[in-house]
Amino acid sequence: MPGQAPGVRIDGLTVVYKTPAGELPAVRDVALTLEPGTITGIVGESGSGKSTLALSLLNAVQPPGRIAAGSVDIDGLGDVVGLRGEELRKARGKHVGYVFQAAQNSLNPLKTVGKQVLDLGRSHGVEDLRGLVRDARELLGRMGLDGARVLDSHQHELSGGMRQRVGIMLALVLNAHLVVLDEPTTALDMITQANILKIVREVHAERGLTTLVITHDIGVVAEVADRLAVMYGGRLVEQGPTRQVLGDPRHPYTKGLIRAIPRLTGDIAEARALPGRPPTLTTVPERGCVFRDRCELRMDVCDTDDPAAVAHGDRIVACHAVKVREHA
Amino acid sequence: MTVIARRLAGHLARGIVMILVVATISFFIVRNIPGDPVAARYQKLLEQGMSPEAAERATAVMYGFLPEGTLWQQYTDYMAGLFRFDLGVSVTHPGSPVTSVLGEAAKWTVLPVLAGTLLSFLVGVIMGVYAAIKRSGKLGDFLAISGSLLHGVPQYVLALLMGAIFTTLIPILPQGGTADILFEPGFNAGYIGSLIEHATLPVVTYALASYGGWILAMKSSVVTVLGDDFILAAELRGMRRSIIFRYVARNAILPLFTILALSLGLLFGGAIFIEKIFNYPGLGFLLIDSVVNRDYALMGGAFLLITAAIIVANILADLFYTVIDPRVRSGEEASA
Amino acid sequence: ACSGSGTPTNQSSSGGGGGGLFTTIDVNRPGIDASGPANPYNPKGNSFLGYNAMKLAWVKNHLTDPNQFYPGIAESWEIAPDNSAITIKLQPNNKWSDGKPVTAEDVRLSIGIAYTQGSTAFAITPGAAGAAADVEVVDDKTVKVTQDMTNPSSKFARGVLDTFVAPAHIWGSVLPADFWDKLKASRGEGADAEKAREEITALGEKIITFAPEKDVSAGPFILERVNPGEALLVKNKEFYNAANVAPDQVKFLNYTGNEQIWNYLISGKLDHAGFTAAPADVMNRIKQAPGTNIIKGFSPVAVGMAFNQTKKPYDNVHVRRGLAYLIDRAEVTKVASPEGGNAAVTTSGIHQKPAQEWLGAELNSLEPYNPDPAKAEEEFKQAGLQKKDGKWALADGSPWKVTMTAPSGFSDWISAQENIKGQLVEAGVDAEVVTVADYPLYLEEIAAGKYDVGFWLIALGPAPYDIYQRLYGASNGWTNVAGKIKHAEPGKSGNWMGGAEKVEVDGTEINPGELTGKLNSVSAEEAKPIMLQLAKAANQDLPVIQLWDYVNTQFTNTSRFTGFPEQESDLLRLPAGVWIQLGMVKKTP
Amino acid sequence: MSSAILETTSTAATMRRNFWRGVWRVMKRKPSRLVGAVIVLGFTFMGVFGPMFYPEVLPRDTSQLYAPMSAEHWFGTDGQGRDVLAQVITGSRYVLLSALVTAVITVVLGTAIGLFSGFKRGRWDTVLMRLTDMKLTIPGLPLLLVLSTVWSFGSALEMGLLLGLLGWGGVARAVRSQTLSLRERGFIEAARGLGLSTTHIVGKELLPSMAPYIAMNMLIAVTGAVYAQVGLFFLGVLPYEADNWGVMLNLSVFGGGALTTTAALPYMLAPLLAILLLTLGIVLVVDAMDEIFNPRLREE
Amino acid sequence: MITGEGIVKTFKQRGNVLGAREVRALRGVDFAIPKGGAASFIGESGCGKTTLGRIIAGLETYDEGELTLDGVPMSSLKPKQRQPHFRKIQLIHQDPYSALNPTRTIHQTLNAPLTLRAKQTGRSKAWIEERAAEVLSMVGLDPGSVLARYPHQLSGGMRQRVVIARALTVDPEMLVADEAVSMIDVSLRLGILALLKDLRERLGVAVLFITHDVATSRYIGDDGELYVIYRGQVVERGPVDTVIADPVHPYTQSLLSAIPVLHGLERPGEQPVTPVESMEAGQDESGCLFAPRCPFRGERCADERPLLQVTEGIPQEHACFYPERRSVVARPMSEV
Ligand SMILES: Nc1ncnc2c1ncn2[C@@H]1O[C@H](COP(=O)(O)OP(=O)(O)OP(=O)(O)O)[C@@H](O)[C@H]1O
Ligand SMILES: Nc1ncnc2c1ncn2[C@@H]1O[C@H](COP(=O)(O)OP(=O)(O)OP(=O)(O)O)[C@@H](O)[C@H]1O
Ligand SMILES: [Mg+2]
Ligand SMILES: [Mg+2]
Repeated sequence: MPGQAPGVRIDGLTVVYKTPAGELPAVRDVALTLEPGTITGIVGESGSGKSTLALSLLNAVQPPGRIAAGSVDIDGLGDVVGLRGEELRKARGKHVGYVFQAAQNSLNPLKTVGKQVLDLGRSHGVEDLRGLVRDARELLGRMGLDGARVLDSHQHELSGGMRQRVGIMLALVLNAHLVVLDEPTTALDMITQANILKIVREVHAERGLTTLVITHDIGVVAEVADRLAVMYGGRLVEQGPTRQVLGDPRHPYTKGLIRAIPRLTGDIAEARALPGRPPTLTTVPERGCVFRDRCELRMDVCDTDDPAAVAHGDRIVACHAVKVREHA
Repeated sequence: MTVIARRLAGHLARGIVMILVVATISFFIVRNIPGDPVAARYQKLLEQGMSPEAAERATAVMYGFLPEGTLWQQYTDYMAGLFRFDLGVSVTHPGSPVTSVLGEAAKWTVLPVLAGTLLSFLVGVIMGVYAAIKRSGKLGDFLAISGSLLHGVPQYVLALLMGAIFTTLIPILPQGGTADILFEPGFNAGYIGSLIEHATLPVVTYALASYGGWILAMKSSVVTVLGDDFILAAELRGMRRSIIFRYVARNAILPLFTILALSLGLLFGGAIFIEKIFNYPGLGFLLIDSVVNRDYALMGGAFLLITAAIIVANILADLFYTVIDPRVRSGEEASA
Repeated sequence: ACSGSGTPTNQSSSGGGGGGLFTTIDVNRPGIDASGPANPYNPKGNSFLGYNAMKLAWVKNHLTDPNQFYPGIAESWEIAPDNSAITIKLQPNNKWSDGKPVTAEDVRLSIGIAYTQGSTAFAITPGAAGAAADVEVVDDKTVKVTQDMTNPSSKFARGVLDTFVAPAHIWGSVLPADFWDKLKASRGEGADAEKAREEITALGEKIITFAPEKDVSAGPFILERVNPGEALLVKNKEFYNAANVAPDQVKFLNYTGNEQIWNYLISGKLDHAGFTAAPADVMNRIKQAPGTNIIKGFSPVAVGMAFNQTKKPYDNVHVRRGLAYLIDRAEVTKVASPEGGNAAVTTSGIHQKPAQEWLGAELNSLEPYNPDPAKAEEEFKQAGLQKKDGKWALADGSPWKVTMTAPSGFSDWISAQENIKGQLVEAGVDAEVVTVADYPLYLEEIAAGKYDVGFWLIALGPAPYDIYQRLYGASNGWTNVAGKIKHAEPGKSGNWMGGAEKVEVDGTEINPGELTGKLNSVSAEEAKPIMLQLAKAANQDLPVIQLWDYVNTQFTNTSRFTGFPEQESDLLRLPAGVWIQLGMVKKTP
Repeated sequence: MSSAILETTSTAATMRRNFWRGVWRVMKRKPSRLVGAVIVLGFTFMGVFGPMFYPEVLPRDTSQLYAPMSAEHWFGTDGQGRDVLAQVITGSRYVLLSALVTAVITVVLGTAIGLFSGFKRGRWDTVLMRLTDMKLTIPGLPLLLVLSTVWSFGSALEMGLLLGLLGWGGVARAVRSQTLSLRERGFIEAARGLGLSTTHIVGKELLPSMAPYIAMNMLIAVTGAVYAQVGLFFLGVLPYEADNWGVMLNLSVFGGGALTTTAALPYMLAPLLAILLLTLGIVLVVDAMDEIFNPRLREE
Repeated sequence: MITGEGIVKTFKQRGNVLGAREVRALRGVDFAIPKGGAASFIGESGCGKTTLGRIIAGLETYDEGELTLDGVPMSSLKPKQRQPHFRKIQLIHQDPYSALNPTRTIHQTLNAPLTLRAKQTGRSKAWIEERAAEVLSMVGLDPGSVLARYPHQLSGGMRQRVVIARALTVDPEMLVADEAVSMIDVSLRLGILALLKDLRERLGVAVLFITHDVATSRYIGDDGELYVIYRGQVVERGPVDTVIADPVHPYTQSLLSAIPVLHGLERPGEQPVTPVESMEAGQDESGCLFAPRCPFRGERCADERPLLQVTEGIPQEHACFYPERRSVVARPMSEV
């Protein structure tokens, strides 16, 4: 069924958290488009605002945070930011599936997986609950698990990798076509990670999904994503097709980040750490470029003006220096 | 289910050992108590105008109810009696076996304590959920502080205040007793009504006294559960509020069962004040009475019964926990 | 529940035929025990004196004569002039509540039971004063009891008539068939007698625990049911004077603390209540309750501040006198027992009222010990005490502190001691109040001589022997064994007061213990001079400082019933059940 | 060289100063905490200096028995005509002193046993925890009642000692579980790896991390002790002390009829209010404990 | 020089009443780390890396085998005597936050071991201050700004440096870095790795690096050895680059195949190996531990356990009956 995969357009999204120092933005003026049927990856270091952005897609930023501005337009749903109450609840799960980080517990410890599937079905008014359970079993089987056994299990009886697959199943069982995966493989070991990533890719293709993968591990996005967006200090500093961004990073942060990846092969001397340290909510400068403190290309204008995200062909980069060079 | 059976066996073994130890302790404490129950009665008779010789003779018969033999003999007799549920005879209730006196009193403790606990548990748990949800607001603050205060305030303070208000300032509730004797006991409106009327003050005071604890425990439990990822996950899966509420409630209430058992123990302790202040003829009252009258057998028995009740409550709570928490049931979690 | 006439009262009175419900408490027995048997011998039994528990006769509250009675099971009695025998005639048409007549057999059985329980007249101790020698059933309604004249007591008749009567057809089984033989054996000497005595005492236990299936009473009421808070009695139609018994039902309210009684009284719930100490404000509220009356009468009890004369400086009579001059007894009484006591006019060892009877004008010759700091100082100086920086110290200069002990829970005593402490401290005598956990412990420790100063009940009349036995009895060294008085050294055999064995009164040396022992058998006229001597001894020697005389204060409420005894009535120490059975109490029109 | 030493001492001093500044910040964050601190300090002052303001034997006025509240007698007088407020104040010393003793014993014993048990683990742990379980199961108040018949807890210290000996179970249990969890934390392991002594590890690493916990328990123990001993005196099973709060309650209710008429009501209310206030103060202060001892929360 | 021979460690989990569950964490591990050398342990989660690291650091006991430090076999010593030896080996924890006491400033944290050391060597107080500053400078921190701070006031990278500095206060001969960079921000990871390498070079401290990120193991020095561990057994061992470039054990090959490919920078290896999933497959103890998951298993694998060995034409040691080089790792694009 082509055309089921929805497109998503995020525009001007700003999310703030209330802190003793006032409301501080964790995501600032982010614009991002998820093309239907693609896998988009977002990378960023701890605290860069990835999870906050992901939650915004379901209008689920947890207090003391709130979406301060912007829109998240999802095909077939409209602007999620405007949704409230039942409408919003129905959208979650049915339209947008959300997969939690693996090691954390996204399952009710007191109920079997099967019962939670039923709860999900009841919540969304599914009439054919048997059918739903069957679907769940098939999905699990598809991901290489013994569906019947897993449905009969409690959370504590499943391993990390299995839980993660159950999470993916729960995100998909209601036929959501937009799936958000927040750190899907963190805390899993390499082999399990590879398996999960494989499953993500396959399920994405089979079911015709629009997928957003969020991670701090560039390797993960590089492995699965078609498009890649890099976050830093609450801003999207660069985005574009994965291969292009990795092969030819434009933004100085992206460059530095890629250079800082330890490599399995090649000259180890090429890899270098980025000086300085990533900002936190309280240390993000209020005005100007968030990266300037660690930037080699820092200019005066960086202190005063936020660099706008500018499209360069398929790529969008938010850097004064890049602009300057391009124009020069 | 074998886990339950195994746990039960372990608990029972430990419980029995506990009871034996407590029985031994209470036996030796109680036998070391100075003061003579017979002398007390003697003097009482004198005050009633009996002549000294007559009073002496009249009290001599009471010696028959005091235990005989060496301390060790008394001890073995006592322990042997324990297995036959025979705790000896009471001196102040001459001729009545301690067990029957305790049984009569226990009726009047168990019912109000259970009613009070249930009442406060229900209200406290609901308010605790509220306090957790509104924790950043004024209402939440108020609920939490009032909870801590009620939790911190001794029961007798509450009981005295309740007593002062409802029997002195606005005398609408009876002070003491269990039911009006004019009503034929049984299932008739008058008798039940009278029972309730007499139990109101103790029950409400029990409830008030433990309510603070519940609200605090429930609040912190709910806050913890609300912070758990699976709740956010359920929300993000679009689960109904009612279902999420159930998730929260079930997970949050679970740890409260352990506290429930402990609090039953505390209530039995607290029953002493409440029963004393409201003249309610329960176990606590009996205990004070036996202490004041130096009724060894009764004192030891009451103490033992109160302790045993706590042990049993603990066992029940743990079993209940085992039944409803799959993690414990499957033996994953080592006992905390 | 706030008013006495709630719904339940109305409900049942409609069935009762207009007699109504009489609500009361038994002040002598706090804590109704729902599981207690209807057994008058059981201290927690649900047998209420004068209501469903009957005695042969009821002892009058007389100032001096212990042998005056109101009829009970007995209609009349004849006492031999030398107290050697009493012949009792039973009520001619009295029946048990199950319809069986009350007979001399019932009385004989009850006397048998009385032996097992220990009683004054029916004692198995050989040589006990005032013990019966023989019981003889003269006919169906007549019993004759004779006294063993080897150690006679003037209170013999009282001992006999003050006996519970239980129905033989219900209780018969409690005594073995050979009981009377055993009793005979027990009155002798030797091992056999000893064994018999033991067996009889052992029977006592069985009797105490005896629980009749159903209450069978020869009194005006029968027990209907009990719960832990209340007991209900209903009228016994077979009672000889049933026609004159007004209430149809009697309700006993439980109480476990005085404050409960106060509440009952303030809400006008009780038709009658025995005395309970109450603070002034509470008393006022009680008086305000509609229909409330307070009847006062004689109560043969007084309280004294007793000294342990083995302890310094209390061995010195001047110290005791000095203290007596310092303590304002009126103030003490006002604080501690404003309604229930009258400040003692002096220390005579006798309650003020009988003192006038016994001593007459001589009473005024006693030193009244009115508060007088100057005299106190003089006495202290005589005792060799020194005054340093305004504080009295012992002769050797070491500090002196009057340590008074009281059992906790005795709020009037503690209040009194607190007050005395204040008075003494003001006068430069250091003082403190110490309490012990409870009364049994207090008794044990005071008898062991652990306290310097404690409170002690005295003047327990009306029998003259009983009055002085508290001052010159076992606690002061004199024991009465089979009519022989012996004196023990201070600190031995319960002699904690430690007073001198002989004192000089009016120039003659007397032995107060022996004199007291004599009081047991002498006639009233013979007793008078002895009483005077003893009063003088107590007054000058001050083994105790008499603080106040208790007053028997009773509360009644005339809203529902009238016809209660008058002020100072000799009925006042008897339970209201006796008033009712005598036909006094009537429904308020 | 010497300047370096000087520097260290001054850093220590600054740190201490910073600590107190942090405490002040924490207290200021919520006005309720300040109120709590003022109440607790007030009671401390009362306990230490209060009795000095009154003569050893309070003056009595027999014309004013159970006098109502007035400007002269804020909480009226008792049955001896003595000022009630004065009794509450002079009586606070006994109550607070024994509560303090209880708290110290509870906390010291509980912490020591909990630490030992959690740190040593193994057989000692099992034995100690069985003991603790048993202690926790035996109900405190009934046991106290029974004990009161054998021991009359004469002085405040004795009272505190006994309550303390009976009260350490909960603290031991809690400290043990804290120790067990802290033990697994990297910094304890690191300290062991560095060869630091057990004294250092326990004293400098473990205890400070548990400080809020211990402080909280200490304060709760104070209320618990006040509760228990006033309760015992109230029940009248303990020997009487003229101006003890519990005795005041007992006398007002069972002697003065505070639950019957209004005359003795102030006499009862005064100690009740004192207990309520003290509890409130402690509850409010406890609220700040976590933040005071956690440098992160303190500095923010 | 630190060597281990046949180290075995079995954990007995205190399960329920009926018997304990055994976990065989290490099944006879041999290793040798020369003075100033470098070694890396890699392997899946739960394979026993941490356990081994803790044994080497003296924080855990072992059941069989022998650990030799500088020629002294540890089993010959009493626990007390081992301590000074183990002090030469310092563990760097994975989580730099929990490794620092949150209630102590960096100054206090460093002072404690330094004071001890000063006492042992009779040095002055001033030396302590100096040395604290020195070790901080060594790890690239500015003593002036760091000393007075609490851990929470530092970033993850700085905290990890403080942890290393603290280890340096006792002049260790070896650092055991257990996943020392996995919780550090990506952009800073290399900094810590470079620091470790630098310490090796400057101070001659040996480094034992435990990780599941194979790539990082290259960064502590190219002379390092790589130990690949599977279920408590070393299955392949050799110079880092050799093992990465030419792994011969199917397990090593699976691990390396599982590393995500940076498409755009790299191209995938030609012969990726995907293991059969699920480790649960049989705890059979006789054959090759990896056999149940091995796509290349042969006949011998089922009944015989291969031991670490050197075979013809293969530079590294391995524990496989059918060793075969496969090109599994991704290659940089630039190499094309
Ligand atoms: N509840 C909250 N209150 C205050 N600040 C918050 C809250 N949640 C997140 N933040 C802040 O918002 C910023 C972004 O957080 P977010 O969780 O989106 O980051 P992230 O990129 O997902 O990080 P990580 O990789 O650690 O998950 C961080 O600086 C964080 O400190
Ligand atoms: N204290 C312990 N008690 C019981 N089992 C343990 C204990 N420590 C480790 N184990 C078990 O020993 C095995 C090896 O654990 P270890 O922590 O050494 O693995 P690891 O390789 O470090 O894993 P990871 O990569 O997840 O850190 C695991 O199965 C683990 O469950
Ligand atoms: Mg995140
Ligand atoms: Mg590990």
